[in-house]
Amino acid sequence: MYSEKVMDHFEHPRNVGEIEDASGVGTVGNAKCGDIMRIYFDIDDDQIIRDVKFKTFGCGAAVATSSMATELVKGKSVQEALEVTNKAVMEALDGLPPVKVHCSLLAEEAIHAALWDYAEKNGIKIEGLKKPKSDIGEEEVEEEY
Amino acid sequence: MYSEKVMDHFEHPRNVGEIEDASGVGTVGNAKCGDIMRIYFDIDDDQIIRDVKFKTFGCGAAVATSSMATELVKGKSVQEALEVTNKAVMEALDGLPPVKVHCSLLAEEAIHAALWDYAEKNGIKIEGLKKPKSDIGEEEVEEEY
Amino acid sequence: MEKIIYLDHAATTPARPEVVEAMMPYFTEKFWNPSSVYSPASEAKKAVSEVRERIADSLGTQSQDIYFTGGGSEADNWAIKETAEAYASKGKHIITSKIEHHAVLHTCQYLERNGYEVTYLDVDEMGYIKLDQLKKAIRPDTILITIMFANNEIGTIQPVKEIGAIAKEHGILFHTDAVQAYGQVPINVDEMNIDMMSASGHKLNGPKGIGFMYIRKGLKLRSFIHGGAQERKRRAGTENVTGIVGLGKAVEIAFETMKERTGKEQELRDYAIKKILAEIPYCRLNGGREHRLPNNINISFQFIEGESLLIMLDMAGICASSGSACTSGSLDPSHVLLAIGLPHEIAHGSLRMTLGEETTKEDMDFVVEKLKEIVDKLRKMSPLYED
Amino acid sequence: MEKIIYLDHAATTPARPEVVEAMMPYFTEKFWNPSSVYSPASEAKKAVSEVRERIADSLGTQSQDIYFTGGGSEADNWAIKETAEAYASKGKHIITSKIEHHAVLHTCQYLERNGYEVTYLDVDEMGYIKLDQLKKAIRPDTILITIMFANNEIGTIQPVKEIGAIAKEHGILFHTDAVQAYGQVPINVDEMNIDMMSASGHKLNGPKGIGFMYIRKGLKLRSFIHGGAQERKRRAGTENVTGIVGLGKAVEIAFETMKERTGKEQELRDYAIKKILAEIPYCRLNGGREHRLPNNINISFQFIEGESLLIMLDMAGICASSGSACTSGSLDPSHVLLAIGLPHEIAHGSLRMTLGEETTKEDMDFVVEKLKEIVDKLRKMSPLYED
Ligand SMILES: Cc1ncc(COP(=O)(O)O)c(C=O)c1O
Ligand SMILES: Cc1ncc(COP(=O)(O)O)c(C=O)c1O
Ligand code: FES
Ligand code: FES
Repeated sequence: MYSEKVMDHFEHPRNVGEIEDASGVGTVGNAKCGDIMRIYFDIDDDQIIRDVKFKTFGCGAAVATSSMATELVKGKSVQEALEVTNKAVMEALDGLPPVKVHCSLLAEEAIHAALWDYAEKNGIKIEGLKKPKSDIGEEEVEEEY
Repeated sequence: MYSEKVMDHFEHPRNVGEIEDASGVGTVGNAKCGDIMRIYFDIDDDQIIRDVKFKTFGCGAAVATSSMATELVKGKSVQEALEVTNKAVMEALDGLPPVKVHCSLLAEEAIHAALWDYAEKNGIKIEGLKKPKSDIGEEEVEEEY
Repeated sequence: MEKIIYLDHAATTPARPEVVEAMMPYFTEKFWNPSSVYSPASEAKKAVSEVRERIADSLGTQSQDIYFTGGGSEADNWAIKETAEAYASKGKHIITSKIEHHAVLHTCQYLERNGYEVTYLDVDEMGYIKLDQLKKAIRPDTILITIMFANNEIGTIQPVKEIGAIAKEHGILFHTDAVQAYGQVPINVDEMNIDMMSASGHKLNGPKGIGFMYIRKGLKLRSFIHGGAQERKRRAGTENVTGIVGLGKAVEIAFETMKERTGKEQELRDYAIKKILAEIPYCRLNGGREHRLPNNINISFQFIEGESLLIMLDMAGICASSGSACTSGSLDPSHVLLAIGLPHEIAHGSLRMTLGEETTKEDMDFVVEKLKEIVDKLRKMSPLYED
Repeated sequence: MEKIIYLDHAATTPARPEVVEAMMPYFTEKFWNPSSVYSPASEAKKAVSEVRERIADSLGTQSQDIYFTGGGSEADNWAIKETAEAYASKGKHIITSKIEHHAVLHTCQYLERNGYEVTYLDVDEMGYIKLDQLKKAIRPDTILITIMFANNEIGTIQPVKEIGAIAKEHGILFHTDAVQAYGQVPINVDEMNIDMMSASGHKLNGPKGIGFMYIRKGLKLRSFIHGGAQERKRRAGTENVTGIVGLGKAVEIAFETMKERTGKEQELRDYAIKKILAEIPYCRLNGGREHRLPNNINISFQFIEGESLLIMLDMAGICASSGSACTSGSLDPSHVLLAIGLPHEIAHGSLRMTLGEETTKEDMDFVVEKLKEIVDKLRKMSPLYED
């Protein structure tokens, strides 16, 4: 069902954990499946993401996308992190089964939520960042019969 | 599907053929399945059935019941022949499958038709014999779903 | 026991040894439910999707349009009842033919009891429907044309491509019961404009209790068997993995061998027909001449009745049928033979012999010899025959 | 590959070797269509009627009330849809429960879209329906009560005899989906006043794609699959003889071994439950205590999610499920776990392990050890868990 990359990130998730006194924390939940993801950022004065951690209550795809997403943003600038879409995460994982596409949105949204938190705390504005919805996952996968 | 007795009478039908200048001939047809049976009697002056022959266009059960029916009436008096019911024929054959019960009626009816013909030709009245229906087989077997 | 000559391949066929062999591991080691999450179950899932792919290939279509069912009858019921339900707002008129299998006819009659109207097209004396009659039968409220690909009793193959074109032109869905045709003649659902097609595993040397339906992408019809999310949520029930795998193997071999196999059968068929008609008086061939299933012989012998004939053939070790096996519970003469215009008593005296790839010329020579004897014996017993 | 511990017998079971062996001759030598007239076919017919007899015996009834189907889902659909149709003139109200299998629930929802009313009974926190609520739900237009014998997820066995008595008292038909119960617990259709009962072969070490429905004599419901005259004209389609023979063997062995087998399973079940609850914090057992399928364990682990749990168990060679396998296409938490009152996130973290006769104490010890590790690892990753 899952690609080898997904399984690898699921079995050995990178960056699990918490960051105390994080620069930004974002928690998002998925209405469709009840899963929850939290991302912590440690961002330095140059707006570079020095460290990132996550905690996820969710399916295999949710864990793997969390792990991959944190890998993809680590060391990047805030602006670059904004470019890490769910599509990018999925590609990096060699794809996800159709019913699991929505899980990758959770990761994208968690990044955005953490960045928003960081921006609010520091009174800065990040170009292109919108206030996160409190809840994602209403996007519909292909309806069958 | 058929008992051994039925198969024996089907494979080696007794009394197949015709009787020229028969004392009585009865032909009956079965509306339900389109089969036809004809019975020929040679009846002597004491109203004893000296010889009997049949021809049948019909299923295995029709052939076997014709054969058995002719055996049962051979040598009997006209009055006794009247007692040879389809039940008696079936019993003598060790039974018939439910869907084939109506075939045995054909034999009973053919006997009655031949006796009626005999009675008419000779201007006599046989106690208990009714004018044969031109067509039998409207009796219904157990209706299923 | 003496040798049995099996000439009833239209009723059912033996599963090929390769088919049984292919199924074996899925009964025991790979018994997994394909819907399960754990990795071993992916073996079962993969096996199922490979078969789906193979069947789709054989029809020139894509695998997601193939849905497994419990057999041909279920597929026929599904196609007709659920099309009726899904398109009721467009209309409640269905066109079919008088010579369909009971799985289609009785389903249509069921719909008639539920407010639908059904036109039963006549067929000509060979069993072909008439295209102009089909066109005339079409109404604004016609939602479905369901015409069988090939008839199970007389082997007549309908002008499916022409029917498909007419259906398409009028924007009407076209279902075909291809239970007898699939694996015997080439079928391309796109070229023939087939929207739905039923098939059954045990008619092509596959296992019993498995079949499939092709449903063109985009059709609105929904589940007939509701429940779990199997078959893209369109047909519930734990997948019959063994049956599917067996079906897949049967399809593989049927298509690989089609040309040679049916060529040989056709030759033998024509040889036997010619011989019977030449050597036995008062008989006629039923069904199509040019467009006929390669393995179907259907002959009426005047003055004799089918069951007696069958029993005597059986005594000689020959398995054949008279009308359709699954209606042998009924005593009425075959509706197909009546529809091609046979009188009752001739219809009763008809014999269907359907050959298989193992049938030999020697078999057919033996059968014709026996037939001659038996027909003669039964005619001597018949009140209809005067010689 | 390392050893696999299969703990998903509620999803499907391997066919027993004896079952496969019994089926073998019917694929090839005895492949006959049971409806055929010729004598060899009587072997197939006889095999089918022997199985019918055996199943009838197992339920304390007569063979003519057993009808073979393509599986449990078909039987459920048949019972509910055709009862609805046959008794519509009496009323259009049906009573079921919130924890039925989707084959029942989705069929009921289908009927709701077609003018029927359905009452979905609540269950208590163990999954039992409440008899007084059932009584209150009965209306003059109630025609059917359909309540499952035992639940596939949480193993709860309903008070079927009491339900049957209530149905009988009110002159309402009672159908029970016994797909999980048949072969596991004794069932007597007369004593329990069951009018219709569904079962499926692959849940009791029989083949997939075969099931049956018991229909009490005299019931008006007709065919769901229309066509040929098979199954006393109530279920069309060439009989799946191999499937039927396999089912028969499975039933034979299931009933012969029932007492010993389920006794052993029950012991192991209780051992494992006790151990898990003792050694892993924050978890609870779901489902009935006293009336529970002998092989069912269903436990919720707080703070973790089911799929992740399953994948990690899979990596350790353990096959289990979270919710029902056939709904794994769905992401919603199990409707059964929600109905017994679990909040969403707890329902998500539930694990079903269903034992088989081959399951050993060593297996379960290994599983509990692995579970401890995995639950711990996942909790460490969970934003809901603070230690
Ligand atoms: C309680 C219950 N009912 C019905 C079914 C459906 O049975 P099948 O998959 O054989 O159609 C199942 C199993 O999936 C079940 O557990
Ligand atoms: C033309 C046709 N349609 C449908 C069927 C029904 O198929 P099954 O017996 O597999 O349900 C048959 C065979 O019996 C058939 O010959
Ligand atoms: S199913 Fe919920 S995040 Fe994947
Ligand atoms: S079926 Fe016609 S007489 Fe037997």
